[in-house]
Amino acid sequence: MAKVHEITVWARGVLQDKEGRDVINLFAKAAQAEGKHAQAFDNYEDLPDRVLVTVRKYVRLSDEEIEHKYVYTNDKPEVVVIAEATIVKGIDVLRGMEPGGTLIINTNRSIDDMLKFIPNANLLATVATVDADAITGIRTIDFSGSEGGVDTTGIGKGIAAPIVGAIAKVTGLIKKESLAKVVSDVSGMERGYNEVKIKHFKPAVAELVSGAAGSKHSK
Amino acid sequence: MPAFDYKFQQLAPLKSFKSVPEDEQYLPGHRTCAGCGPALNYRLVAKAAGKDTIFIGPTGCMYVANASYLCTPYAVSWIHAQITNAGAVASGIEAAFKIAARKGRNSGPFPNIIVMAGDGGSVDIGLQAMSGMMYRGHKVLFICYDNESYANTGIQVSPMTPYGAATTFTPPGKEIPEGNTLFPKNAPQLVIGGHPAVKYVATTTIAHPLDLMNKVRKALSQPGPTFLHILCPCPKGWLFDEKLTPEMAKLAVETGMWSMYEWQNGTYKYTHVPKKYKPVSDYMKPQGRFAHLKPEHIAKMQAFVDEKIKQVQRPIPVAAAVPTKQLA
Amino acid sequence: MAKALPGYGTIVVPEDRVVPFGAVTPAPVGTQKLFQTSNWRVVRPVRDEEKCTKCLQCYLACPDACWIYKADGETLEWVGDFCKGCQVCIQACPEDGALVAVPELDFEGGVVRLEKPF
Amino acid sequence: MAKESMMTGCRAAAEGAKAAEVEVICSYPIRPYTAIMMELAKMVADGELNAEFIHGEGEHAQVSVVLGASAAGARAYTGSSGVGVTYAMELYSPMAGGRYPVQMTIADRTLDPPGDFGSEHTDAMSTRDQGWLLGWACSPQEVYDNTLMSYRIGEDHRVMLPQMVCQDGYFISHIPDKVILGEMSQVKEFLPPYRPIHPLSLTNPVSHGPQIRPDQGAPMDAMRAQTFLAIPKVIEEATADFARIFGRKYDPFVEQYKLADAEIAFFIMGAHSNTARAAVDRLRKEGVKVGMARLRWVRPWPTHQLAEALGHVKAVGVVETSTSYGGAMRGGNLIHELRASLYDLDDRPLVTSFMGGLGGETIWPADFDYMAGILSGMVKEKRTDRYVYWLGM
Repeated sequence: MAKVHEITVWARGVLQDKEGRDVINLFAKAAQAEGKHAQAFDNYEDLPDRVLVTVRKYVRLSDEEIEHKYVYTNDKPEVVVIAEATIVKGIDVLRGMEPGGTLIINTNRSIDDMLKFIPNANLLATVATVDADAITGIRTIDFSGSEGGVDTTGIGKGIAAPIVGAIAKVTGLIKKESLAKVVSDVSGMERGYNEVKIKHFKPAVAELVSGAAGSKHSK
Repeated sequence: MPAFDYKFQQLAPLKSFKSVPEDEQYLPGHRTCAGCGPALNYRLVAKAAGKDTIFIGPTGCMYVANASYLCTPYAVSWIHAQITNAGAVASGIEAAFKIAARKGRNSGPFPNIIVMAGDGGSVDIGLQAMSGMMYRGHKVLFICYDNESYANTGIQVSPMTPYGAATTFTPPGKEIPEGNTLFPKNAPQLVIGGHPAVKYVATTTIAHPLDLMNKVRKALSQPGPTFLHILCPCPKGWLFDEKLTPEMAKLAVETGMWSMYEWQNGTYKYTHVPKKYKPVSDYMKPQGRFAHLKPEHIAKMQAFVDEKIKQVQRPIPVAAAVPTKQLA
Repeated sequence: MAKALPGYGTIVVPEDRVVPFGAVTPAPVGTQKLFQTSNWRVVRPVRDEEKCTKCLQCYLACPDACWIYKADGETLEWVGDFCKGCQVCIQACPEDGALVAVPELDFEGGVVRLEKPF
Repeated sequence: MAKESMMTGCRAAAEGAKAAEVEVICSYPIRPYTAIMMELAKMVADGELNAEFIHGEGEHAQVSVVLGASAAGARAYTGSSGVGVTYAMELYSPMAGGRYPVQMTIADRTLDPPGDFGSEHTDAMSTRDQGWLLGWACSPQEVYDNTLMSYRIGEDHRVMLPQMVCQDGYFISHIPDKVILGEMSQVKEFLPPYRPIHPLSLTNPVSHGPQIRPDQGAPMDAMRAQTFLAIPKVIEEATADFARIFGRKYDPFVEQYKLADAEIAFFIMGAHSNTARAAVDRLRKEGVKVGMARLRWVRPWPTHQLAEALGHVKAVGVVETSTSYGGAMRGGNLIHELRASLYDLDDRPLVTSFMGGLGGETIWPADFDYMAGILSGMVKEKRTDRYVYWLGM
């Protein structure tokens, strides 16, 4: 079996549901155009999504047919993408990740600032931030692509474009050129690609996280 | 035969925010949207009703988002009903408490039995069961929390969806530019016009918490079936900023989209009537579900509201009420 | 009879997977602790005790009962474990600056960290 | 000593419900079960039965009303026939899953189209996989007895499940036969009051039926299945207790009539078993070694009891009074389950089926001669030629 890359995108319900979905769809479409096996789907348990609840969107990518394509969660994500930065504070977004993974966050805060909120950040080899909201400022809310439906408003007009550009740059799993063929906002995607900030950790970053944000109720 | 004393509760009106019962019966810890109108409604209703209450929750957002994964936010007893049958399940519960009281098994107060049904669960698929319950005169408060769509399934049109609203079953398109082409049912009039056993009907919104709670308490103090129609704006389904949930309800009243009244003994009492109504476009503009409409569609809506407003001056006459059912 | 027929076996539901009989659960007390929603929040409401007049508009506008008012001592308290950050309370507040939204990431803690979302 | 009187199955069901002191009753008219509710309405009107009698606005409402009543701690009763049974289909699984031990009497009726008021088991049989106890009576006496036994079994805390007590429309529901009603002292000894486990209450608040996640669904189903493993023992106890208190003895699961030395057998349930029994007697006089197995419970299905009762027989003819269009044998449903029950025997009988009594048609004594002929032929040829024969077609 060829390796299957699992990418999990976390977004906020309703307000970012479409943008989150756009990220996975853009990625999968671009990958398919490159002749790869790719799938993109919403986590069904997270639906119906509620305003501000966290929702998960998944991509799987492989050079061969994906054996577990009808499993509906990504249990071992190697790349985790956070469309709204606060999510890292309230959820173990790295759950299931094996050491050496990648985390990409849409935020204008610094990487070190964000790592304070991630107690198990020592799993990560790569952390990146992209300020997608500053790049486009657009969040489309539309239900047409929900429930597996056909999206009628165009894919990648809003923050999804810079986010997916950043993913391409950070992971190298797809080419920017393939994304340019499927994304509505090409320049936004390219800005995400160019402006993403990346930090590599070798060895693990355990020392950064000791004692940080582990307490549950401190105010 | 002497009437049996079932120990129905009498709930006095609340005078101010500070006299509202402090205890919550609808507790924090549920999966409703941030800024959810129906959740605020549930909380206010439960607070007003108090601990001696049983809720019947037919399927809808207020089932799925509240009673998720084997935990619920209800401090009082609650039962799920199908979206089809809340009125009937409530009837059975009321009957069980009546027979238990008659057989001396229950010595406490008679519970406030409240159905909390969405617009679909009350005046669409739930209409038959609601009507049967009201006809038979069960002592149940039936609440229609109206968020104007089947929201839980991802915003589909219901018979309470306003004209011109986009839903996932009424998407605007080239052939059908306005989305929903139909005008909604008149829920309270369905109840008032056809159910002489009903003791009290009122409308209110989540933006009028004291009014809402007092209407709940008044309804629960009646000896027979009662109905409340409560406007509960839905940030997801109506596509507005979630912090504006109460604002939307206020605007509905200020533009005449919603009127506030009570009906009892054949008489209407209107409240919160604006001195001058705002144009309906003020209400529609902040809502994404109306964003696709053209001026002619908004004019059509204004004409509908203008007609509706006329009702405020001359309510529809209805048949006389019937005596309370009293099975000794 | 010749050989024994097959039986139905026994069904053993692992202890950690047992669900309540008839899906009936006891009512929660105080709050539904199994369902803490602080991780929905992007911003949190912060109250200025000085400017607050305790008009209680916020208290009766919150869908999640996150403002607790006690007449005894006239206290008003925010329950952070359940606040989803909808800002309805801030919108309802008539006093300028008495209730403001602050990004949740500006605070170190205050959010219940969960393994999985709801 | 209790007196014998003549009454229909409907009256017997009403007498059973009255003896059980049901507390909430929900009615809606549909023939032929309607007569049960007519009888109960009069009992309530006359003050003979202290119950809430609710006129539902349809069968869906009937089942909903008794669900609510049972959830709130009352012993609840309803019934229906034909398309009324299927109209309420949505509620059968919630009722069983919520563990509400209500009782529903079914006087079987053909499903539409077009309207046909005759008896056929397809109505109740279509509900067989929803988690209810499902049993058939073959006489007004057994209707009365099953009413009490089913409440006792269903309300047992090892079970807590709703029960469908079925009788053939018209044949049982409308033809009077001898019935001995129990004394109240006997009923009280046999059937304790309903003790709900966690009813809706003000003092001990509970939530009934919150949603579950997919991973909570499998244990939920498994626990319901677990209950069905426990039911047979409860049925055996109740049937034995019933015999001790009322003096009427039933085989708990399968009535075995002259099966001990039988070569061929009819497998049947409900009203037509009475004709079958007479036919067995008559054919035996003619030298045919025939017997009859009558099924009393379809759910739980008595797999091992049937293997034991019929394992030694050479050929079995299943008399089907329900349809399973397109099913494995292209006839009814009982043959599927009977064949499955006999499959693991070393030397299993040949099994075919006869579609009879459909649409309310009578199964005549002569029909049993015809069936016996086919079964004897199978024994002689040592093979099953056809899965299904349609009587009279």
